[in-house]
Amino acid sequence: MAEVFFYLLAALAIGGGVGMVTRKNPVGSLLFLVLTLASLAGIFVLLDAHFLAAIQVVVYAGAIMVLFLFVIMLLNLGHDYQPDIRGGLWMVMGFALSGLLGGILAQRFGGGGELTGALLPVAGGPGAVRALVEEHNAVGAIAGPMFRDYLVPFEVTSVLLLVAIVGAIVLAKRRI
Amino acid sequence: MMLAESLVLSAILFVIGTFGVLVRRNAIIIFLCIELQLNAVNLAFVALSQYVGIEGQVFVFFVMTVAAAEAAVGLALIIAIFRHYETVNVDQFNLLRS
Amino acid sequence: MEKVAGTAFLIASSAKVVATFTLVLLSVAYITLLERRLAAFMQDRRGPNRVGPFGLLQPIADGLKNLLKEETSPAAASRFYFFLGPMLSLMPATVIFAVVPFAAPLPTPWGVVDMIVADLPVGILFVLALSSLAVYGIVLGGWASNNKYAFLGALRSSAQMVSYEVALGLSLVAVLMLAGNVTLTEMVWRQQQLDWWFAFPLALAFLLFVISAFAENNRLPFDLPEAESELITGYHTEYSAMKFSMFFIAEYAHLLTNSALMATLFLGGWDIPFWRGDDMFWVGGALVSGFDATGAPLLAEPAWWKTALTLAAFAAKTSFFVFLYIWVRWTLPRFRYDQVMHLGWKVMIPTALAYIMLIGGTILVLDALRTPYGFTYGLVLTAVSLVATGLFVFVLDRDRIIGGADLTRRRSGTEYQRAEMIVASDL
Amino acid sequence: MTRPEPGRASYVRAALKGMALTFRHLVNPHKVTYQYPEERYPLSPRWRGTHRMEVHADGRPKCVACGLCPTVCPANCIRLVGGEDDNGNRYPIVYEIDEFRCIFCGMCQEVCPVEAIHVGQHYENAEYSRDRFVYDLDRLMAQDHPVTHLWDPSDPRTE
Amino acid sequence: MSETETKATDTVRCTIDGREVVVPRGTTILHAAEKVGVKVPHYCYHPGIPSRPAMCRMCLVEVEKMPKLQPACVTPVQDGQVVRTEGANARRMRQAVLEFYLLNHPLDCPVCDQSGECKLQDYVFAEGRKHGRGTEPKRVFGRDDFGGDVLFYGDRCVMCTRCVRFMNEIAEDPRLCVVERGDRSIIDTFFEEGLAGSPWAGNIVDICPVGALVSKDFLHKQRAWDLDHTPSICPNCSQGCNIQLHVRDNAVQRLRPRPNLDVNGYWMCDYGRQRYEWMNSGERIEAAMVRESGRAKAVGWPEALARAAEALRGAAAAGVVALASPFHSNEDLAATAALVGALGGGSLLYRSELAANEVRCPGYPGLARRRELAPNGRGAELLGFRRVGDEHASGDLEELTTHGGVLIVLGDPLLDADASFGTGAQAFLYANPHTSAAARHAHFVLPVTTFAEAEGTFTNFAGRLQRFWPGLAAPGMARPAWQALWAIAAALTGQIAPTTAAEAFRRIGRQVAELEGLTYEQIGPTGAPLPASVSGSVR
Repeated sequence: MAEVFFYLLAALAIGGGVGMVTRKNPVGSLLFLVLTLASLAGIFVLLDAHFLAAIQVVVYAGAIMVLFLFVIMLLNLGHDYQPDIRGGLWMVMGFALSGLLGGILAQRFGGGGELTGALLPVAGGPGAVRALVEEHNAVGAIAGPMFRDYLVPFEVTSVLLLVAIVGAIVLAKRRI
Repeated sequence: MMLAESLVLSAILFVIGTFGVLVRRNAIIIFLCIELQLNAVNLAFVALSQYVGIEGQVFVFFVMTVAAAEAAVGLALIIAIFRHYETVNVDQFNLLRS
Repeated sequence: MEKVAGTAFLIASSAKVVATFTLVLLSVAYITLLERRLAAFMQDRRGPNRVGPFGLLQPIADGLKNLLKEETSPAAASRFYFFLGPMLSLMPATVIFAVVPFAAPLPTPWGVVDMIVADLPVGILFVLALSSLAVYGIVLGGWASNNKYAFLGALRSSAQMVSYEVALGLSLVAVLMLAGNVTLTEMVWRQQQLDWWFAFPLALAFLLFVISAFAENNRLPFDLPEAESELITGYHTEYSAMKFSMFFIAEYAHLLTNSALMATLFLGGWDIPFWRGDDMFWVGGALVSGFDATGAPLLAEPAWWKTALTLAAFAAKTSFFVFLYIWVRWTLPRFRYDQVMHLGWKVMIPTALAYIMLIGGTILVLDALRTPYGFTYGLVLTAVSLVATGLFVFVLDRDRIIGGADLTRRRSGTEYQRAEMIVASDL
Repeated sequence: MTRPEPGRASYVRAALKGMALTFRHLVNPHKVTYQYPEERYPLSPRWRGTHRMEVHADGRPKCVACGLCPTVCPANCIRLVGGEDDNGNRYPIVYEIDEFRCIFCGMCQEVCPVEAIHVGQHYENAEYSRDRFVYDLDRLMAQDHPVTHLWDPSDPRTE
Repeated sequence: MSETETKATDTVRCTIDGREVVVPRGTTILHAAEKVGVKVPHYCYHPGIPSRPAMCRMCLVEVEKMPKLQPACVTPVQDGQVVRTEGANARRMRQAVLEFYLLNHPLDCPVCDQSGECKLQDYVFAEGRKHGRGTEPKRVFGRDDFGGDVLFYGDRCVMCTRCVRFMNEIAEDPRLCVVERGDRSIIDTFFEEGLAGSPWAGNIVDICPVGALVSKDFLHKQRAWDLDHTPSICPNCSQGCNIQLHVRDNAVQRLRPRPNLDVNGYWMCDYGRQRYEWMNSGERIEAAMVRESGRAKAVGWPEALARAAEALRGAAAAGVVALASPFHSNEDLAATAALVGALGGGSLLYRSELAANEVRCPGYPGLARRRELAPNGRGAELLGFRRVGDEHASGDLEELTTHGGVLIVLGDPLLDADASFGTGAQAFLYANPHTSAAARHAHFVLPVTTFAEAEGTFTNFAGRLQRFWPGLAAPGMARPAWQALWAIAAALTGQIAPTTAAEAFRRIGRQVAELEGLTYEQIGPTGAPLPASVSGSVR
């Protein structure tokens, strides 16, 4: 059951990604990305990251993408678009580079079971997170480490956000 | 569960994002592609966190925060550039040659 | 008594999905009628009363009309997104209801069935996630129409919804702190345990949530996105027939789910007040009604009549909020856009933040004093909250915060001139 | 109405006051307005609405197609073609009034020598298409709403 | 000295309503009053009917030193007489007379065809009592079919006997008389013999001052006040009776004679009166058409004219023949002649129908339904057209059918033409108001107006030029034929085409010596005879 959902969502995510890259219309690209993000949220649920799934939709789909949409509309790129996909040489380069990258990743992760096995010694074993979620709940599981072990980084991100807000306002308000 | 598949999916999405960054000229779409790359990495984190521990998810949370900040600043930059050049085509952002 | 499992669980879930979805859509249809009748009564009119007894068939007639009407689509519209808009608008509005518990668990021969479609572990976060998706439908609809009014409405709407989402989320944090979890079933349980509905111990959060929910729902006094007089109904200007209907259904479904949410979060959900017989919650695989002095769980006794009664209580509370929505809509005038933004960013968010501090501090003190989670606990919080709410309302009830149209003129001369100079230098 | 001093204006209280008002109207059964479909505004006897053609006892229109109403009609909304029936009586073969063009001045009724055409006390004229607003002779004869009293014959002051 | 003597003996000076007037001796008061603009009401008097019975008593006026009121229609004025038509006595008398008339007159104005042009209505409205005092039932006669086009409503009759006297004195065909006496008196025909067959009976409808005599053709058709009156010339024979077109809804509803003592007096014949429907015919050519590879294609005027000029110029070398209808005005015919002249000359032909005999009006010498049943045969002759064909306006088309050069047909319906008509011509220009099968091979079909839609002149049998005015709006793209033909001629010669009918008429002077210098103003509303010789030499 879960596998079926996983493959379905994976197909949607990949389809969304391909759609995003190939769409001429920025709004179309954005909507395809939203599709990918939503599919990823679904995969997060399958991977026992319920809280992240919700946050993924709230933050990514609900806030960041709306911000993008807002900007696209603010720039009023209208309904007629210049095709902005680069020509032959760039395409070849793109295919080559991404192919190379894909190759490396495939080589690195290609082993599947063995690879996970190679990584696993570090870990608490499969199902560790699920147990954690069972014990505390979906939010509590992630809240614990975040507000205990990673409190300083958490506070630093708030400073980062504040800086980003100030920076964004300054940039957007001034003519350069 | 689904670790290998998740990692492969993460790789595929990352490659798509990379390809998009390379072949698109529209700055906003390049941004979107970067978001996709970030998400691909997030997926890898989440997938691995099943085995490695909840810290992976915490890291994803931080990635999202950074992504939000990056989006805000990046979009502000695009707006500022658009005001100046009246375009979002990255090939025409030749600051030195304007 | 055990939870249903296996095939019975699947069948029960399917039945709940079908029943809930049907009921939601039916209620939406009749809320439109209710709104029209109530509006008419408030304005000393009759309202639609010609189709069927008391006009009860009016929503069906309207639905039929909208099905049979000609679908128009602007020549310069982006066809695909034009279609997508209403769909994206309708989907989140109807799905949110899935996580709302609407009655006490129902005992059946095959086990106890929870009266909630999906008891997600992320509960309220799911609600936030989906309501944040609702903006897509509106923005896409407005943008794809290729109509400047629709587009303006869409821009306003996205800005307004994103802004008030923050206030909504922050006002929820207080609830989460007191409830200790994000699932809605547990929130109902915690309210039953506290002997106080959260509306009292978290009075200010309640107020902020109601205001933000109004704004999220684009209802008066926050219906800027559709502002008939300035934007000729905004984002759905170009829509007709069934596509328009979908926007309309989405708006009312939102109204319904928001009402249900407010009832669940602040009025105890399906809880019947002053009666412990209906308190029940799954603790460690058993349905308990409470704990005795030693902390041992007391088993609950679910019964079909308790389910029915609690369902009625839930319906009554939801109806109250639906009525409130309608009541406010036909009373208050629309805000100006800058006032909306002002209220959202400069009033609601800081207040919500301050309130989180206050409630957090109070809870900390109460926990430090080892006050048991119960009536006294709630009483203290209620006292604190009412004081905070009174203060907030007192400040809000002055035109320092939300200025009238002549606020600029009333400012001191130098300040006004400086503002003018800034504008001039900008040009 | 005077504007309150800065800082003295009320928002929350005013909103609550308004909601109390609407609630009072919601529950108050004594409406101050006419409850339209059930209760109708009493029309003045001189209200001029859509037309009505009077008929003889045997169902013939009283109109003799004299042509005075199309002549006097300031909106030129009456179309009349006269003819002769088998008994040698003049009668309207075609008598059409375009109620969209009509300005409801009532001069047709005033000028009619045989008191055939009348403006009537009627205002619910919704139709599904525009062409239905051209009332032909049959329709005018079928109307049964009360006719307008342009003046009271017994009271010379009204003429 | 002698002049004043003449004045003293042959003229009289009198005062009517305070205005002095000098009139020949023997003039009636009514005529003298007319001269100073005073209209004396009357019914029985009609200027076209010789007898004056003075029986309607409407024209009674006060004459100083006469104790009683005098009938103005028969009383000659005397020198120094002072007449008051508006004196209190006269007014009272007229009011009383009108009240008597209304004793038995039905108040059926709404259904009466005369309503709007009824003398009784006018006088009662002007001077009558506000309310009738009669309480007795009115006598009822009902209506009577007099035969022909005439219907009689006895109730409405005011017994002026104009109709009886017209039939006796003008038509000299006594078919009507007054029967019975007193309030039972009524106009009637003799036994079974009605007015059917009388060629002039239609006039009694015109002269009836009330609605007693009405036309069956016009019965209930239109209201008199809705009709627009346009002065025109009857096109149905070469007599050229002056008429009025009574028009409503862009259709001629009836014809009425227009007084012109030199031509038709106050009368017109029933033959002409009945033939007006063709002016309203809907079978009109409404767009200029050019034949392109066998198919007629509608084009705009400029293109049609330009291409016609080009085609005609190319074909002119093989000879030019023009066949025109005498139903067209002098201007149209002259334009045809001018076009033929511009193409280097050719034969100008016309055909017209000839009736078997004339129908003379016994009581009005000079008025008759003439043999030639077309208004402008004389004008065509004058402009150099040669009459061909038989008395049914047919035949003699062989020359045209086989003609190989330019063929111009104006207005002739060519009803007798065979299917191959015009196939031989290199350029076949067909200008006609109405559609016609003969146009099937025409290279250019031009929509032109009838006389009722254009301004122009006709020349009647006696060579009298008379003007007519447009009463109808031309359908579609139709324009007067002279405009189109002159435009083509102008394109061929480089001349400037006339732009108004008056100018087109003046151009005729270049072609016909007799018309040199004659203008519309000189012709005036009642026409002018051709000066001196009328031999019609063509320049």
